[in-house]
Amino acid sequence: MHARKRIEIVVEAVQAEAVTELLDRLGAPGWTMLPVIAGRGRQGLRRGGDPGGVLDNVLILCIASEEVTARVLAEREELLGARPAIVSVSDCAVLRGEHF
Amino acid sequence: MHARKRIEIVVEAVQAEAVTELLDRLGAPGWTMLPVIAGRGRQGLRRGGDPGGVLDNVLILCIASEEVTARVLAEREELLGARPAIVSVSDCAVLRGEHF
Amino acid sequence: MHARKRIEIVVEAVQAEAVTELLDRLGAPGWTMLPVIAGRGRQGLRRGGDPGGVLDNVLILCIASEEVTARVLAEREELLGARPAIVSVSDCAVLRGEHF
Amino acid sequence: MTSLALLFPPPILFFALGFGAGALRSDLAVPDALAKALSLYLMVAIGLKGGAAVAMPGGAEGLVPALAAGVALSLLLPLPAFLLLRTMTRLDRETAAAVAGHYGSVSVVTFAAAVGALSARGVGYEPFMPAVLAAMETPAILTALLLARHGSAARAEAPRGGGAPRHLLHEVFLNGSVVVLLGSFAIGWIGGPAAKAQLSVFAEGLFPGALCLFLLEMGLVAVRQLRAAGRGLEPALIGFGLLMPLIGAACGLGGGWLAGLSPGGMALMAVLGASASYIAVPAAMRLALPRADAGIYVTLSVAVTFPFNVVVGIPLYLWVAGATG
Amino acid sequence: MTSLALLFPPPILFFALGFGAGALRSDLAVPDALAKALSLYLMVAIGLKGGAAVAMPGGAEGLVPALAAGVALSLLLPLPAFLLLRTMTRLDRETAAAVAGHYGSVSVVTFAAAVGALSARGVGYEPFMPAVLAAMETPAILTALLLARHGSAARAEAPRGGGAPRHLLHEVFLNGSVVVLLGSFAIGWIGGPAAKAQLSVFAEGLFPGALCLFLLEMGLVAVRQLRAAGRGLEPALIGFGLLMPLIGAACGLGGGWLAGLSPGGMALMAVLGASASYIAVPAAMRLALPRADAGIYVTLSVAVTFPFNVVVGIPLYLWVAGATG
Amino acid sequence: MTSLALLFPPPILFFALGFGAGALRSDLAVPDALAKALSLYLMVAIGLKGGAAVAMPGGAEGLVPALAAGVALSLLLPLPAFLLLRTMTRLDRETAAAVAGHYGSVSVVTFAAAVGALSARGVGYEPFMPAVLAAMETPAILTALLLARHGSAARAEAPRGGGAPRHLLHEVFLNGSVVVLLGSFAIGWIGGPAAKAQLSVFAEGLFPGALCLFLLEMGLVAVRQLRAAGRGLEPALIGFGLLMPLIGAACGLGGGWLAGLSPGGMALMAVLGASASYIAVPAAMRLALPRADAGIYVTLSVAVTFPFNVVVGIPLYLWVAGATG
Ligand SMILES: Nc1ncnc2c1ncn2[C@@H]1O[C@H](COP(=O)(O)O)[C@@H](O)[C@H]1O
Ligand SMILES: Nc1ncnc2c1ncn2[C@@H]1O[C@H](COP(=O)(O)O)[C@@H](O)[C@H]1O
Ligand SMILES: Nc1ncnc2c1ncn2[C@@H]1O[C@H](COP(=O)(O)O)[C@@H](O)[C@H]1O
Ligand code: NA
Ligand code: NA
Ligand code: NA
Repeated sequence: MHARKRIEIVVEAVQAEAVTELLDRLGAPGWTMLPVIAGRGRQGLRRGGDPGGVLDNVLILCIASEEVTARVLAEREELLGARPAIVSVSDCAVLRGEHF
Repeated sequence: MHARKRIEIVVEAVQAEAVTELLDRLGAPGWTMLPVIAGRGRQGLRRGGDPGGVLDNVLILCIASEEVTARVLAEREELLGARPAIVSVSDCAVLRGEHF
Repeated sequence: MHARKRIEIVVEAVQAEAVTELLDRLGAPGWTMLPVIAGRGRQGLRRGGDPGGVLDNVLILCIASEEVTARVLAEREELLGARPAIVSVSDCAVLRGEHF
Repeated sequence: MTSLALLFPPPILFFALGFGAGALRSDLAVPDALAKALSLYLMVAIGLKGGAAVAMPGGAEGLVPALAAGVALSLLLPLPAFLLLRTMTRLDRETAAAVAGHYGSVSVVTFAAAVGALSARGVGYEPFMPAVLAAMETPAILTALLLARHGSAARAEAPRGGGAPRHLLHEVFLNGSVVVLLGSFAIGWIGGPAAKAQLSVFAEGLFPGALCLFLLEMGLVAVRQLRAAGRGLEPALIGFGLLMPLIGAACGLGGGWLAGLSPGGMALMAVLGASASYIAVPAAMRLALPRADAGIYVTLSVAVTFPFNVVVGIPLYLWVAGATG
Repeated sequence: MTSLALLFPPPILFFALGFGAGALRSDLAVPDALAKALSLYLMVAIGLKGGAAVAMPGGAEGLVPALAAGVALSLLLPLPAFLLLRTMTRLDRETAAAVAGHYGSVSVVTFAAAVGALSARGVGYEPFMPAVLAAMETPAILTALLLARHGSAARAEAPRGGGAPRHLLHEVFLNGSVVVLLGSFAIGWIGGPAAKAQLSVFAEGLFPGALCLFLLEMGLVAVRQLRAAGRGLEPALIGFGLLMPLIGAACGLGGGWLAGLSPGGMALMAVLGASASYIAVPAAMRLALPRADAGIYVTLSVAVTFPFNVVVGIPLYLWVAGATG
Repeated sequence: MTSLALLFPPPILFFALGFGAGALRSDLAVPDALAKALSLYLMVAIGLKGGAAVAMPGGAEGLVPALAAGVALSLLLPLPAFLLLRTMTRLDRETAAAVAGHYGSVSVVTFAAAVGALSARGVGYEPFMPAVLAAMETPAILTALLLARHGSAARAEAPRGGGAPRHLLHEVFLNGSVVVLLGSFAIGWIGGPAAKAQLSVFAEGLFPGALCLFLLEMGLVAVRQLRAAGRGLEPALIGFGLLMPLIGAACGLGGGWLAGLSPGGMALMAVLGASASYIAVPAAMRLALPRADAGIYVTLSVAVTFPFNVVVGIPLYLWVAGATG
């Protein structure tokens, strides 16, 4: 097993592609995007399903090396800016170290 | 980066609102609710999609301070009771400490 | 609270049942399967929604004891093989130790 | 129409197709959202059609006694169901009460299949029956709660924050199915013949096909449910799931007769009595009686009683009611 | 048709049903995918029907001035909206600009409801109006951006990687709604009467029912939105949401009159002027003006102006335009 | 009908609309569940219509040789495909076998588009062709596995627990598409004219519109797939994706002629030979040959051969078969 970081980002769906492009650009080995039903944060309740989809959130999960994680976190402004979004990081271990 | 707890609750969909109301009441800074396709636990297989929706689960993710987490865990009966549900807690770090 | 492992597997949807059957066989106390919108890894972009569903991924979450986790990880070939898949493990704590 | 086609109309064959495909573990699947959309559509179409028919001269004649009979059936049928369950099976009080509630309530799709069978045979019925259907959806929930009351501290169990009692009353009076059925019924009534004409492709033309697709899904769900929870079903429970609809049908026939319904109307009342809820009541029971085992009631309702009614029951009830054209 | 049925046609009653169910916290829900499917369907059907009608001899007569009037309205209506918002309310410049953009643009379902009302009254209108609808969807976005420009470094905010300007131009010219409406319009035009006949059950027969279901969902969405973001709505904002459609309708009537439209066409132009976007513009604004508060514009558009137009506005605009048959 | 409308009927134009919107990166999207629902609907409608037609006197005449021809095509077409792939391209044996399997099998929507083109031209065809379509779906899977056998330990790869062989047989005989097509066909047959009349709005009236919407989605999928996996497609592979349908069509014409089909039937057999599976076979190949590259076969099938057949192939095959009315 190899130690890696697990980055978890909740962001509004219309910004999802911008975030995954950022991850790709910063050298993340991959990511997984999950749908979100609803969320609450500083900006109040965001319940998906409005006709324009602007209240939808997604969760983006990215497992990466410490180095890539540091680069991602350095883009704080880019990731969070004025947008509804949260970023959290935790430790994990992966089976195939060469891929992450 | 600031250390926080990551609470992960899998609960049946019909109870989801009760759980998020509990989180709000206990001072959680926010939460995110994700759809679940299927799950297995002590109560056997719960595959969503029955016409009444009573076999649907959701996953609720809540990042909170140690203090709020302790309060949430203290509501053990309220959270779990007789219901299909699991609660797990892990460590994480967040970018904007003032929000959690 | 009781210390447990949190296994997180992203795997293509057509293999999902094989993975959960493996988990059941290895004595996992339960699992939860979440839908995935899209993912990127070594095999490139996998965006769900193709007519045959072969590009869909799912995320399987399994909270288990250290012992069961070791058994699951030992099935490395079975879990990963040639398939698009990633496995990560992290630490967590659960409320009802007797169930995991 | 050949007698084969009469005995096995397309909706029933689609149910069988879904059931067979599921039993043989085909990978056939109906998307969740389609199933939910079809279920919503069927309720809207039934409501609109009923309402428009009631708007015709004389259409509402006899509505009040029929509604009264329906509500009475919904309130009372859980009693024999509960008795049977507590004597025939080993279900705990709370689960038995929850199951009993399902059998007082009704199944929209069983009703729809019966309406289709009547149409195929050219038998008429009172146009307000969809309103009776809506009225029968939820009173049974109250009886189920009374039956469960002396059991384990059932209600104390509900999450404090969620406010079970509030949710519960909503389930009874503002349950989605009730609202959609009654609302569409009222809209069809207000709109009258003009609305009927405008909406006829949607509410009538599409109806048989939508019913077929939904029954395909119901067949798949029935098998899936049998497989997931089947081990838990003792034979006595399955016996209950086959016996109770007959009791409900008999009471429905009686109620329909007392309410002065035509043979077609009596047949539908029998179907309502015989059918068990699989949408409104399960959801209410999860909230009100969380200790009751959802696997039991969902499986009995969806995988035992529903197939029985659709395949065996409807022709039988129609025949007994003299509604075979 | 009774006057009650004329005043409250089924689509409006379904909106009221959804709104009422939501307000009373019924658990009624329309699956997300169904709502998106209905929205897509409505645009396709409107486009096809308009295109086929334009393919008839003389069908395109007067198209160009009507298009010009529509684009001008879309570009200019944000100006009075912005002015009103900055004087009447305390919205910041960026949010005010974003809201203003919504009111220059249009709502497909409001248009559909108005078309239904005209049909029910037997009033004709220019068949190319769906093209005008499509043309008005997005020009207002440009005005909104100009209005926001002097505010906080709005555009610098957009994620570098995402390429906001690129996305933005796509939103204006290649927005999904615009593409579907114009594309279906062109396909209906090319296909002509043969395509019209072949697609009539789909595009015409189903239309009223699909509109009803979608309005049921809109009622639910309106309440949900009021509840989630309602606290944030100062009374002045609600006033704006009721006043601005009247201004838009008046300008629409003027524009339609200048373009030489029939009373039915003028009524539709008034409806286009009065309505506010709830699909195309919100998505564009999230990308272009991320600091603007989405809760405000979604709520105003979906939960204040949309209901107002559907219930009060349409009959009013039809009456003023002399399009009441 | 103008010749422009004949050359570019609405379904093809909707495909082009989706393709164009995708190519220009419009945010147009068809909800996943709608696409799956439409796909299911098209199979049910095709099956029902075919079955009802076969129930007419003489409707089943010639069914057996046509079925035999179809199954033979499905079993044999993967052979030339595999040969071409191994000589023309650098695909590994396993991926080449998987791709070859797709070309023995068929595409329901290509078939539907061809049926639409025949109807528009007023050309008849044998009513049992939907049964041939169903019969051709899966035999090719067997050939693909035989072709792959000598490669890397392909089958040992499948997860032990999942039981690939079991899954595989299900895919061949109980694949969802096969079950739905054959089941609906049988139901239409049993139901006969009465069922046909009852289901006509659903199965026939809606059909052209549903096909249009599905082709809109297919256009979007084709572009998305080209973009995601396009880099991996060497020119020789694209050449294969354009050449193989011509070979398949020629064999289909031959098979249809041997089976004694009418020009319309021969044209449909050519279309079946030419088309490549994008639902049943990909899923089966993921289970049986997990080392094969799904990006290659999904992209070739959906983004190269499907558009080619729909836009160029169908008119060509109809013309060669003399089925142009
Ligand atoms: N403490 C939290 N735990 C989990 N999810 C959160 C939390 N705070 C915010 N979120 C998610 O992030 C989204 C945006 O948050 P915000 O920008 O604070 O409104 C919310 O809609 C939630 O889905
Ligand atoms: N060990 C586990 N790991 C992950 N999810 C679980 C686990 N146990 C239970 N679950 C989830 O929690 C739900 C309820 O669990 P239970 O109450 O044990 O039936 C299940 O349907 C699963 O979705
Ligand atoms: N570093 C990563 N972080 C999160 N998810 C990943 C990562 N790498 C791969 N995945 C997911 O696993 C799937 C298969 O990965 P792969 O086999 O590398 O193509 C991808 O489609 C992603 O959904
Ligand atoms: Na009953
Ligand atoms: Na406007
Ligand atoms: Na083929």
